[in-house]
Amino acid sequence: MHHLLPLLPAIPLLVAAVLVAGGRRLPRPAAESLASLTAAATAALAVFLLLHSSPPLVEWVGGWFPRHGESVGIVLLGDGASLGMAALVSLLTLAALAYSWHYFDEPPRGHAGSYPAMMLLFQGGMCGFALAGDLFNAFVFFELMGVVAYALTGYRIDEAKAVQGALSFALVNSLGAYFMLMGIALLYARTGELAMAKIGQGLDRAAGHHGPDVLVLAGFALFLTGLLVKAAAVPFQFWLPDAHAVAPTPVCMLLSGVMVELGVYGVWRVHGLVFAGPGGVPAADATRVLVVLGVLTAAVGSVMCWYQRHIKRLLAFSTISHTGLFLLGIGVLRPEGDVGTALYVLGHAGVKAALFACAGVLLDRYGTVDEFQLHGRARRLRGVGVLFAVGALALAGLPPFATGLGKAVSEEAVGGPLTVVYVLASALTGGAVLRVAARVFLGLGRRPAAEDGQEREEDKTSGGSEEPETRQRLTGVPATMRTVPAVLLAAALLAGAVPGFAEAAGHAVEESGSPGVFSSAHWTASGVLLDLLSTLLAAVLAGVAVARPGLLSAPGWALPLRRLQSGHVGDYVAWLLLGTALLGALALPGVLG
Amino acid sequence: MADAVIVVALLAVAVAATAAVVNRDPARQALVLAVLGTALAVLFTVLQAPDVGLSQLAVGSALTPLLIMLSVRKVRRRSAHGKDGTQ
Amino acid sequence: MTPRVRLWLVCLGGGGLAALLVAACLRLPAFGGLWHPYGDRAVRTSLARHTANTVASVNFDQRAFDTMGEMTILFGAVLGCVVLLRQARDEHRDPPEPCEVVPPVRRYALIVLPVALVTGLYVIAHGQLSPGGGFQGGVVAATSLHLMYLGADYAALERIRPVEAYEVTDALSASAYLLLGLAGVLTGTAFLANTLLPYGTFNTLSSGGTVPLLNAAIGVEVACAVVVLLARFLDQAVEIEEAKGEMSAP
Amino acid sequence: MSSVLHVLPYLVAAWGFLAGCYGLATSRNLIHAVGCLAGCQSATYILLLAVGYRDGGTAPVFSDIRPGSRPVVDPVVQALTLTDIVVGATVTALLLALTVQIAKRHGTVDPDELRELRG
Repeated sequence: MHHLLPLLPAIPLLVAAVLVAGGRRLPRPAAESLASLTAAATAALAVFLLLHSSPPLVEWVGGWFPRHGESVGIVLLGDGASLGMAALVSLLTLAALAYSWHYFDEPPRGHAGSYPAMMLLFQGGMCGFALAGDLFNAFVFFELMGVVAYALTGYRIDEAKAVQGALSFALVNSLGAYFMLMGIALLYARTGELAMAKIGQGLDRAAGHHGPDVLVLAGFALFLTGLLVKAAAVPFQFWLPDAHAVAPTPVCMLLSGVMVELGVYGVWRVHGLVFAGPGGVPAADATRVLVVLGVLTAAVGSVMCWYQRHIKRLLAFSTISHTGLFLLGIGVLRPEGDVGTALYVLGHAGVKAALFACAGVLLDRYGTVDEFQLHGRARRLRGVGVLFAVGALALAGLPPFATGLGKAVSEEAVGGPLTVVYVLASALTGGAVLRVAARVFLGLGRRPAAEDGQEREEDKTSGGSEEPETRQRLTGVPATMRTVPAVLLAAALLAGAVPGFAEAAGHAVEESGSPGVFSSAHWTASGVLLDLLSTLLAAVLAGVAVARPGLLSAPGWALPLRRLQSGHVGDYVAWLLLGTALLGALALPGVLG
Repeated sequence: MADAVIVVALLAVAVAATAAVVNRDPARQALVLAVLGTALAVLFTVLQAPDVGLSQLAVGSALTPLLIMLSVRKVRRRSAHGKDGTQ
Repeated sequence: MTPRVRLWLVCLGGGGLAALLVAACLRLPAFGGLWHPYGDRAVRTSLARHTANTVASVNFDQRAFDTMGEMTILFGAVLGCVVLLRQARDEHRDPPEPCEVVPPVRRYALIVLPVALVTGLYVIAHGQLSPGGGFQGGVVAATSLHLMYLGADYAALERIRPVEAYEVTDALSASAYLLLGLAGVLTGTAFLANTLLPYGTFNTLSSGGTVPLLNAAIGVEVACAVVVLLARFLDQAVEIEEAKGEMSAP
Repeated sequence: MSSVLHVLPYLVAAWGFLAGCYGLATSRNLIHAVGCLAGCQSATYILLLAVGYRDGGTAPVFSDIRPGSRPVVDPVVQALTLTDIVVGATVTALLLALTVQIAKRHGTVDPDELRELRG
C-alpha cells in the first residue's frame, strides 16, 4: 500500500510530460480530458490511501528502508493530514480543469497541451510537498509548485498587470525558498540528517539539558520565512494580492484554495516534526510567533479586503485574512486547533474557489471585475448571483458550512479574546463579499462615485480595463462555469453538515498532529451562536456599506496601510527581511531563557 | 597550503558577489556574474566537489550570464525604438 | 514608499538577519569537521551498489526522488518559458539581419565556446564514474551549441536546431525517468528502486544498476531543455518584433 | 589563522546572502534584481558545501582511489548543491522571461516606474 505514495506526485508529472510530447498532435478537448482524467485518478488514489492511512503510511522511496534506525533515502509521510491535503489538491485541480474547459483564448500555437500540462505539474508539485517527510525534498517540491505557479500567473502575457504580478510573486517566493534552503543547511550542519523526524531527534540530542541555542533559532526563522512567504503571512503577504488579482481565474482557484494553505500546512508539519521537541523551539515561543503573526495577518487582510473594489483582489485579501486565522489555529499547539484548522481549510478551499469561479464569470461577461463599474449590471446572472451570495455567507461562517464548523472548533481551541479575531475577520471578509454581491447582482444602493473623497486614484487598483480571459464573449455562460462553483459550494456544505465527516477528519488529523487527547469535532451551541453572530455582522456591515456608503468609507488611518501595498518589488523584499528579523526576535526569549 | 587556497578562493567569491550587487548596469553585472561563477567553480573544486564545480562552471559562468545578456539585448532593443513603450 | 524609507527598512531587517546569521555561523560545527553521519552512510551504500561516483549514487539512487523533482522543475520552467515567451497577438516575426554584436559579448563567446564544447564532450563521455554526469554534460553541450550564434550567425544556428524536436525529446526523456521509477512499483518493489538491473562490476560503464539509465535520461532532458530555453530567449532577442509597421533597421 | 578559517566560509556565505538581498531590495532594474537573486543563491551553495567539507578529505569519487584509503568529503551536500544549481538556473530563466514581457508591456524595467498594482 505504502508503495503507492510516490505515485501521487509521479502520475500527474508523467501525464504532463506526455501531454507536452504529444500536445502538438492532440486536439484540445482530448488534451483537456486526459488532464481531467488524470486529476480525477490521482484524487481517487489519494482518497483510497486516505481511507487506509490508519496507522499512518510511511514510504522510503527507492526501497531504502532504515536499517538499525538509519536510512540514506527519502521518506514520504502518508498520514491523515498529508493525504488529506493531497486529496484536496487533486480535487481542486479537477475543479479548475473542468472550469477552464471553455476558457482562454487560443492556446499558444502548437502547444494545445501546455496549459493542462502546467496545471498537472502544479498538482504534482503540491502533492509532493504535502507528502514530503524530508526537508530537502520538501524544498524541491516547494520550488516545483512555485516555478509552475509563476508561469501560470503570467500566462496572459498580453496583460501588463499579469506579468508584473507574476514577477513580484516569483521574486519574493524564490527569495523565500532560498531562506528556507539556508535554514536546511544550518539544520543539516547541526544534526547531519535531512529527514524531518531525524532532525528533530538530532536537535534534542544536541541540545541536551541546555535547551535550544541560536543556531536552532536561526534555522527556525529561516525555514519558516520560506513557508510563511508561501502562506502570505504579514509581513510576507504583499505578493499575494498582486498575483491573485491578475492570474487566470482557474489558477486563482488553486492558488487561493490550496497553495497558500500548503504554506500553513508546512509550518504545522515542520514544527511538529522538527521543532516541537526539547531541543527545538519551546512551545511558548512557537505559540508567540504564530499567534502574533496570525493576528496581524488576519487584521491586515480583513481591513484591506474591505477597502478593495477590484473583486479578485478583494478575494485575495480575504485569503490573507483567513490564512491568519489558520496560523492562529495551529499556533495554540493543541489538537482541537489542528482539527479546527483542517476543517476550516477544507471549507475555505471550496468556498474561495467557488467565489473566484463566480468572479471569473463576471470577468467573462463584462470584461471587468470592478465593483463600481459593475454596479447593477449583473442582474441577469441570477444563478451566479445566488452562488456568490451564498459563498459570501459561507465565508462569514454560516452554519452548517465546513467553514463555520472549522471556525467554531478553532474558536473553542484558542479560547478567550482571540475568539474576537475569528468573528471580526470572518465578518469583515464575508461582509465585503456580500457587499459586492448586493451591488453587482442586485444593484442595491446608489452607484458609487468613481472618486471617493480623499482617496487618490493612484492609491488603489481598480478592476477596470481587464481583458476578458475567454475566447470571445461566450453567448451564454457555459454550463461548466456555472456547475463548478455550485459543486464546490455544495462540497463545502456537505463537509460541514454530513454527520461523521468532521469526526473522521478530526481523527485523521489528530493521529498525525500535536499530542493530546481530543474528544471529537462537532457542532456546539456556542459555536453555532458565534457563527451566526459573524454572519449577522457580515450582513449588517454589507447592508450599511450599501445603504450609507459614507459611514464605512476608508478612514484616514487605513490609507497608509493601503499605501504599503505599493506594487514595488524592492519594498516587498525589504518587508521580507524585516519579517525574518521579526520571527527571530519573537522566538528569541526561548533561546535566551 | 590547502587552507590558504581555500581562503583566497573564499575572498575572491566574496569580492565577486559584492561586485555583482554593486554593478547596477545589467550587462556589466552579467560579466561580473560570469566571474563570480568561475570563482565559485574554483572554490568548489578546492572544496573537493568537482561535480558541483563543473556544473557551476556550466551554469554560473555560461548559461546564466548568457540568458541575462539576451534579456538585456531584448530590453535595450525595444527601448531603442522609443515611443511604443506604453500600451 | 520612498527609497529612503525602504533603505531604512532594509537596514533594520537586514541588520536583524545579519545578527541571526552570524550568531548561527559561530555556533556551527567548525569548518572541516570530521562528523558527517549521512555522508558516511551514503559512501558505504554507494560502494555496496558498485557506483564509483558517490555523488551520482546519491543523485540517481539514494535520493533519486529529489532528482525527479529537480528534473520536473527544469521541465516546468522550460514549459513556462515557452508559454511566456510565445509570440503575442500584437507581435510578428522579422527575419533577423546580420547585426553587430557588442564587442565584449563576442569576445566572451569566442573565449568560452571552445572551452565549453571540449568540457561538455569530456563530461558526457565519462558518465557516472568520474566527476560529472548527465546534468553537467547536458548543460555544457547545449550552451556551447548556442555560442555558435554569437561567434557565427543566427541562420547557421537555426539549421542545427529544430526547436520542436528538442521540445518533444525533452518531454520524452522526462517521461522516461518517471517510467523507470514506475517500473519499480510495477515489479513489486518501490518507486525508483534500483533493483531492476544487476549492479555490474565496480568502476565500469555498466555498473550501478539503473544509475546509468537515469543519468542518461537526465542528460538528454537537460540538454534539450537548455536548447529550448536558449532558443526562446534568442527568438525574443533576435526575431520577434512588436507593433507592426514601425520597425526600421536599427 | 585556523580559528578564523573555522567560520570564514560560513561568514562568506552569510555575506553573499545579505549582499544579494540588499541588491534585490534597492535595485533600479529588474534584470539587475534577477542577477542579485542569482548571487543570493550562490551563497546557499557555499554554505552547503562548507558544511560538508572535511579536513584532509578528498572528492567522493572512487574511480581513481581505493575505497577506504582516504577520507572523503560529504557527498550528500554535493548532491543537494547540484540540485540547487539546476533549480537556480531555471528560476533565473523564468524570471528573465517575465522581465522581458514586463519590458514589452510597461516599456520599462525600473520597478520605481511600475505603478499599476497598488492598494
